[in-house]
Amino acid sequence: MESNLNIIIAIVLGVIILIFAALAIYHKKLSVAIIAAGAVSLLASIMYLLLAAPDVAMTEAAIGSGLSVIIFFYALNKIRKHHD
Amino acid sequence: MVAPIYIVAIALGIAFSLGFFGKKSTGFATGLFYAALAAISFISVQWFTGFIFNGQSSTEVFTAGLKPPFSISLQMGLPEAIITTMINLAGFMGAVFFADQLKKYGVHLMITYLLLIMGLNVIVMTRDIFNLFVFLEISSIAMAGMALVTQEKKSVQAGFKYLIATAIISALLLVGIILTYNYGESLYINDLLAANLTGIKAGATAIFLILMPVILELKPFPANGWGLDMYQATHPVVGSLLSAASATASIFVLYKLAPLGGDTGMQVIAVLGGLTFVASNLMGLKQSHAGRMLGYSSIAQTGLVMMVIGLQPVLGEHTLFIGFSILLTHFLAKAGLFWLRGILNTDKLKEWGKLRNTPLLLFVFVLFIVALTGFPPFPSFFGKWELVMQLANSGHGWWIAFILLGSLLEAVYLFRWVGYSLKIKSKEQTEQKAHKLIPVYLFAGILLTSVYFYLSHFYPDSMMQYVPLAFVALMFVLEFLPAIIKNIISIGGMAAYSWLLTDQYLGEDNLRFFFALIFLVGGILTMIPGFRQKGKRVGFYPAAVMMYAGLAMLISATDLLQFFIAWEIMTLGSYLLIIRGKRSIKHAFSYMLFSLGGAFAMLAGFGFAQAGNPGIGLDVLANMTYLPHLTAILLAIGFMTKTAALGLHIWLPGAHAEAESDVSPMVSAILLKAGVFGLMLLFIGMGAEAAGGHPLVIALGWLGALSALVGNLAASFQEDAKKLLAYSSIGQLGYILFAFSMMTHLGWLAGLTYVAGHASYKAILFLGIGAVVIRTGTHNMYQMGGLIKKMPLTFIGVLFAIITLAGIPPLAGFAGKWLFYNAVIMKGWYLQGAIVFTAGIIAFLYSFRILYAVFLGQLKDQHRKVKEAPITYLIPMFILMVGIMIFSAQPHLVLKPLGNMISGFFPSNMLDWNGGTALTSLGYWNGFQVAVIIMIMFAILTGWLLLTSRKAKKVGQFNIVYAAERPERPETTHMAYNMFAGYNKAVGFLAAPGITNIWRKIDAFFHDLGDWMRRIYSGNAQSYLIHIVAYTVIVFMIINFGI
Amino acid sequence: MITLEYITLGTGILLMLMGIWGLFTQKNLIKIVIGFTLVDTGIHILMVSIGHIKNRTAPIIDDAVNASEAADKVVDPIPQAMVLTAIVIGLGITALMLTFVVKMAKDNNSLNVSNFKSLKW
Amino acid sequence: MIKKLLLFVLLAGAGVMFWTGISDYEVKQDLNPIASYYADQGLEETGAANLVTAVVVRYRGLDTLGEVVILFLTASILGFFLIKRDGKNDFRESSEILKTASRLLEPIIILAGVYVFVNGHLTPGGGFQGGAILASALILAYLANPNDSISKTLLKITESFSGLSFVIIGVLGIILAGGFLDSTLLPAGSIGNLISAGVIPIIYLFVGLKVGSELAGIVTNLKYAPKNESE
Repeated sequence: MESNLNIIIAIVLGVIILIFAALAIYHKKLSVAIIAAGAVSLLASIMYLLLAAPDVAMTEAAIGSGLSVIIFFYALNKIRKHHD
Repeated sequence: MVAPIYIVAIALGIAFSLGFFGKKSTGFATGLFYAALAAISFISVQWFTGFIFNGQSSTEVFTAGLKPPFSISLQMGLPEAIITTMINLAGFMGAVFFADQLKKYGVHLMITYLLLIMGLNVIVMTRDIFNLFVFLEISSIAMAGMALVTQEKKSVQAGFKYLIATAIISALLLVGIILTYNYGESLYINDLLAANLTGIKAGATAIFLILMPVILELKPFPANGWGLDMYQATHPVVGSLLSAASATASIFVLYKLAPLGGDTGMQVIAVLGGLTFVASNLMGLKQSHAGRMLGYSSIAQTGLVMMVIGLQPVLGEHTLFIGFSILLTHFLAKAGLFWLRGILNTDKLKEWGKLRNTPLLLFVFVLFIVALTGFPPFPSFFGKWELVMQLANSGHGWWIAFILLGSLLEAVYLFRWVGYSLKIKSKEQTEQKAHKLIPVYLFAGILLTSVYFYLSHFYPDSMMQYVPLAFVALMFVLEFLPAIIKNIISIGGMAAYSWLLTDQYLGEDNLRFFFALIFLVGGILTMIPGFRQKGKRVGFYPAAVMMYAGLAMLISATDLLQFFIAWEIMTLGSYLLIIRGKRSIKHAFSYMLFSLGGAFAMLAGFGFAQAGNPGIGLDVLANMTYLPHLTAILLAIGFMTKTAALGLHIWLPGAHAEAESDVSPMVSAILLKAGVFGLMLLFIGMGAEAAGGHPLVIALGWLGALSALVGNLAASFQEDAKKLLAYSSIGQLGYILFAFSMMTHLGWLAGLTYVAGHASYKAILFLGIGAVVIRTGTHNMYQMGGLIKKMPLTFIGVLFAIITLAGIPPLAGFAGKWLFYNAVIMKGWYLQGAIVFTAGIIAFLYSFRILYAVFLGQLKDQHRKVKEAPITYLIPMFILMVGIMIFSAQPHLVLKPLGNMISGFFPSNMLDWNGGTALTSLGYWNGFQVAVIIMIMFAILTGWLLLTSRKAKKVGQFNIVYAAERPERPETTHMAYNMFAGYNKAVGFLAAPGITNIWRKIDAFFHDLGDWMRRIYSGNAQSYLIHIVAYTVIVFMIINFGI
Repeated sequence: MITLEYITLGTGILLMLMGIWGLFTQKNLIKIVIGFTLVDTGIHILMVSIGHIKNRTAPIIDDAVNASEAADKVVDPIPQAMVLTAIVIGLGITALMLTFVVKMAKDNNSLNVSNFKSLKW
Repeated sequence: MIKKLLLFVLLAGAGVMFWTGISDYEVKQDLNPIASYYADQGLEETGAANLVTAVVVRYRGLDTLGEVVILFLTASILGFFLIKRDGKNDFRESSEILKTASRLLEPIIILAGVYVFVNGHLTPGGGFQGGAILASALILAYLANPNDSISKTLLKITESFSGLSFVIIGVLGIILAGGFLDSTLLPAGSIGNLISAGVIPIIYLFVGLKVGSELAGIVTNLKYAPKNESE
């Protein structure tokens, strides 16, 4: 059944999301952590597709994993520059 | 009517358009910015007036052309109109104050500011919980942004903490919203209210997650470190917005949403609010930073209002009135205080003495503090009054205790601050920029105007009661006049009013007439020394008139509320009088704290007394049904803080001794009688004779006797002449308390005689010694001596008073004593009587000491040029002396009518009058005869002395006997120094300051506790986050699992 | 019976909790902001899950979903609309937080949250 | 370590709290009354085939306005830091490849963004998504030419103009239709067409422009963010 497939995908997505979240929290390198957080968003947007929410998926992908990550890197860059 | 949606449209439209303006056209942008604020203020004010004056009915704005729940709606009813008016007013005035910063930061700041105010307006009006979330975020973000205006490291940190704290709070709210949507199937508040989700556990949790973030927005203790940092480190205008605008809006949101939680929710809100109120005030005790202290106070006040909201099920229809009254005062006062902080530009409390250089600002500052601490006649007083009454009516005594404790703690740090600002001199001038002063004065003006509305609301028919208050206001207005003219006006006012009272009470109610006589005639006499003053004597007349106005209102009060208002006005006036003394700062502070503590005990007592009664007339004291014993104790404590009974007396010596020379007689001879008046009302209410065997009354008898003993003993060991007199007052008031506690005809008569006597001789003594202090420049008796030659008239007055005090025939004091011992014997209180008798003997010690040390003995070299007391001091002294003489010779003129009056309460008449002769079963006494006999004896003795002491030799100034002064401690060779060292060794422990130490320990305990508690505010943003989550989880656990 | 909604709800809540854990334990300011974005994402997943109805399609009326039977064919559009709003708000807050972090890092030359305690008590 | 343990207990408590919140959750079979009203009437009332858009732009239009305000606010607050900006930026000159690629990509991305937000009433997507895409085009331009940043004034004017227009359309709703932000002040038109759904496409156009310019503005401001140790 199609919904079974959905459930399996959802479980896998959920697990990966949590793994990436752990990475985002615990990875020592900030840039990796930021990318992991972006990945969480990206995977979440796939989950939104499963949940029949294409609008949300698009927004999350564009903003959560796109712009948000860019802004993080800009900020990181600022701080790094200063530390050098 | 302009639809409220235009508040949003105008604010947003202009905020967006501000973006068009670059750096060059800031002027125009500024104009537009102010126009927007003015326009939205106008809209809300228009609705407000519409509701109040035109009977406008509330309206709901539907966006998107659809009715809710299908679209978002905004509601504009009376509460919304009031709250948005407050927000917009604070916003507009804050912006006026902010003009400098607006110029510096340009459109960015204007946009942020405008959006902040707009966001707050919407969260008040919206009826949709998700919309609430969005606009809550707007205002939080804008507020965090405003922190950057100071551009200091600290304020950036504060802004960051605020930002992440509100972000996590909003996150919780969002969870609550989606869960509520799931179970309630709507986002429209009215639908959710109807749905009653608390029935199921998950629904209750959903509601919990909506209410908890709203509570967290109000910065409840202890999850509020982020808010405190914000108050401390940001620009004062931001503080004013946080405290006046943002908190006001959040409170309204809580009010709007609280019914969702049902009764459990209400209970939780009340408890959390009460906790915040008390804990924040406790932690405020140790604050030395003005901004942070205002933060603690703001949080406490919000906690109080939160508690009121939570007590809705108990308070019923009164909730709105109570909450609004407290909120209004908090709003006006806090905004004003934050702005003052901006004007003074200092956060060190002790530097607020700068205010002294601008009396009007100082006045406004004190006004704000006084209003904030709940003094009448300001709105928050009426709120607290009603709150206490309603809580008492529903039997919630513990809540009352909690509220009053919190209020007292708040008063401690606020009045300490007032003390600094009144006393600590500073040369620094404050900057006087009109745009900064206007908001402060405007808010002070609104506060004063609100008083009129409140009084006319409570007493639409008996505004006459408040004529004295109007007179006080007049004295404030007339401050610019020279002292002499103000003195004449004050005396004239008091004379006119006493004539009015005479007309009303003479023959009708002699008890009141008697006290009116003491208060007002005493008032007039003690005002006479004021003619000596040159210049304006700024601050004296309003304070003095305020005290006397309070006393006069006490007489004419017909119900508990009027009585309490009068009491507090009197307290405030006397505080302002006492603090005028050079070294009075800490004594006035201690006076204020004891007075407030007593007043709060009284307030609780009044609350209990009227519970179960149909009205609040003074007659409820006769019909106490709810906790009658506790009520009587509370009331007695309240009154006894003014009579300075043992245990509650420690404020008195300092306050009386350090006051100005002409203030001491006011606060000693007259003010103390207010407590006596109150006690009499209480005793009469308790059913005079029936109360005779009441344990409380017996205890008070003992207390009176002990006060007499300890007071007199302590007086004997003083080096400071005024302190000696002050301690003697404690003793004398002890007699009075004892006499009244006997609850017999004779006892009361003796008591009243003492009251009249103490009023007159203590006035003479303080005037006389005050004059000596003025002339010699010292309080210390060992630095005086031999002044009889320089100030003979003063000496006569003091001698006369001492004779009366010591109860030596022929003067009135003896009449008192005679009645007193008759009463004791008839009552059969021998043991107590013995103590009082001992105390009477001790009184001779200090009587002798003060006469000898000051006037007799060797004249000090430096006093060779001392002049007689000022004539303005001598006049009242001699008028009083004449009064005492008349009373001494013809006591029945006064005692008979008093006796008749007392007969109303004690029908068993044990005293008969036969012309001028008093008869009891124990003997008789005729004042005139006694006087004549004593005069003859005195003449004979004097003659004998003159004949026999011819050999006595005058000791010259440079006699060898006096040549051995120890230069390092010259006082040790003075006869009067440590005069009763022997007695001190023997019984001094009785007068040791043990009680003072107990109070000091209590004080230290609270300060330490507060200090310890505030350690949780570690300053770490992360721990603040943990606090927020922990607070939520713990409250959740307690509600659900009752841990 | 495990359904899609329970899985996504669980994921949402766990993600939130992990984010909160990050807020609690990480000392680095940037990490704290990351923790906040995780909490936010978790809530968004939770919200969308709550609006979901089994075996229904996205709330868009097109060839597959007729206007007249839309009410029986589509999932709840309201939570989705709310999430759209919430995502953008989250971005705004994240950007602002990062700005504060940058400023603080430059002022104190540190990213450790324990070093910003000049205000206390 | 004990602190961590306590924190973990706290976290578990939070978990219990959230779990209690969804403990009565049941897999739904039907829409709730409000949602089914939207599903039934949405197309008719707004002309938008995408019901999410219908909700976002019309039914919950005030929220949308609010969220636009939040980005605007963020951009403004970032402006506080720019009082003393030094004009320099921190990015090194980028490679020639990136420059060329961006010149090629930019118009396409911008077009894609515009497409997304003007079709928001028909297909998934709308103002926010389109705006975000637009913003990324601008950011790409920065990355490629750090020293040749797009005129800030233009961004600012776009931002203000689109915001103001949004509010004006809202107010026009009061005058011409049922209330603030009522999107029916223009005829709904035939469903499925680009020019349909009343003012929804117009509103989304402005939302898109505004979001795009604000996001770009935020990034620009971050770029010039605080330089000096102490002001």
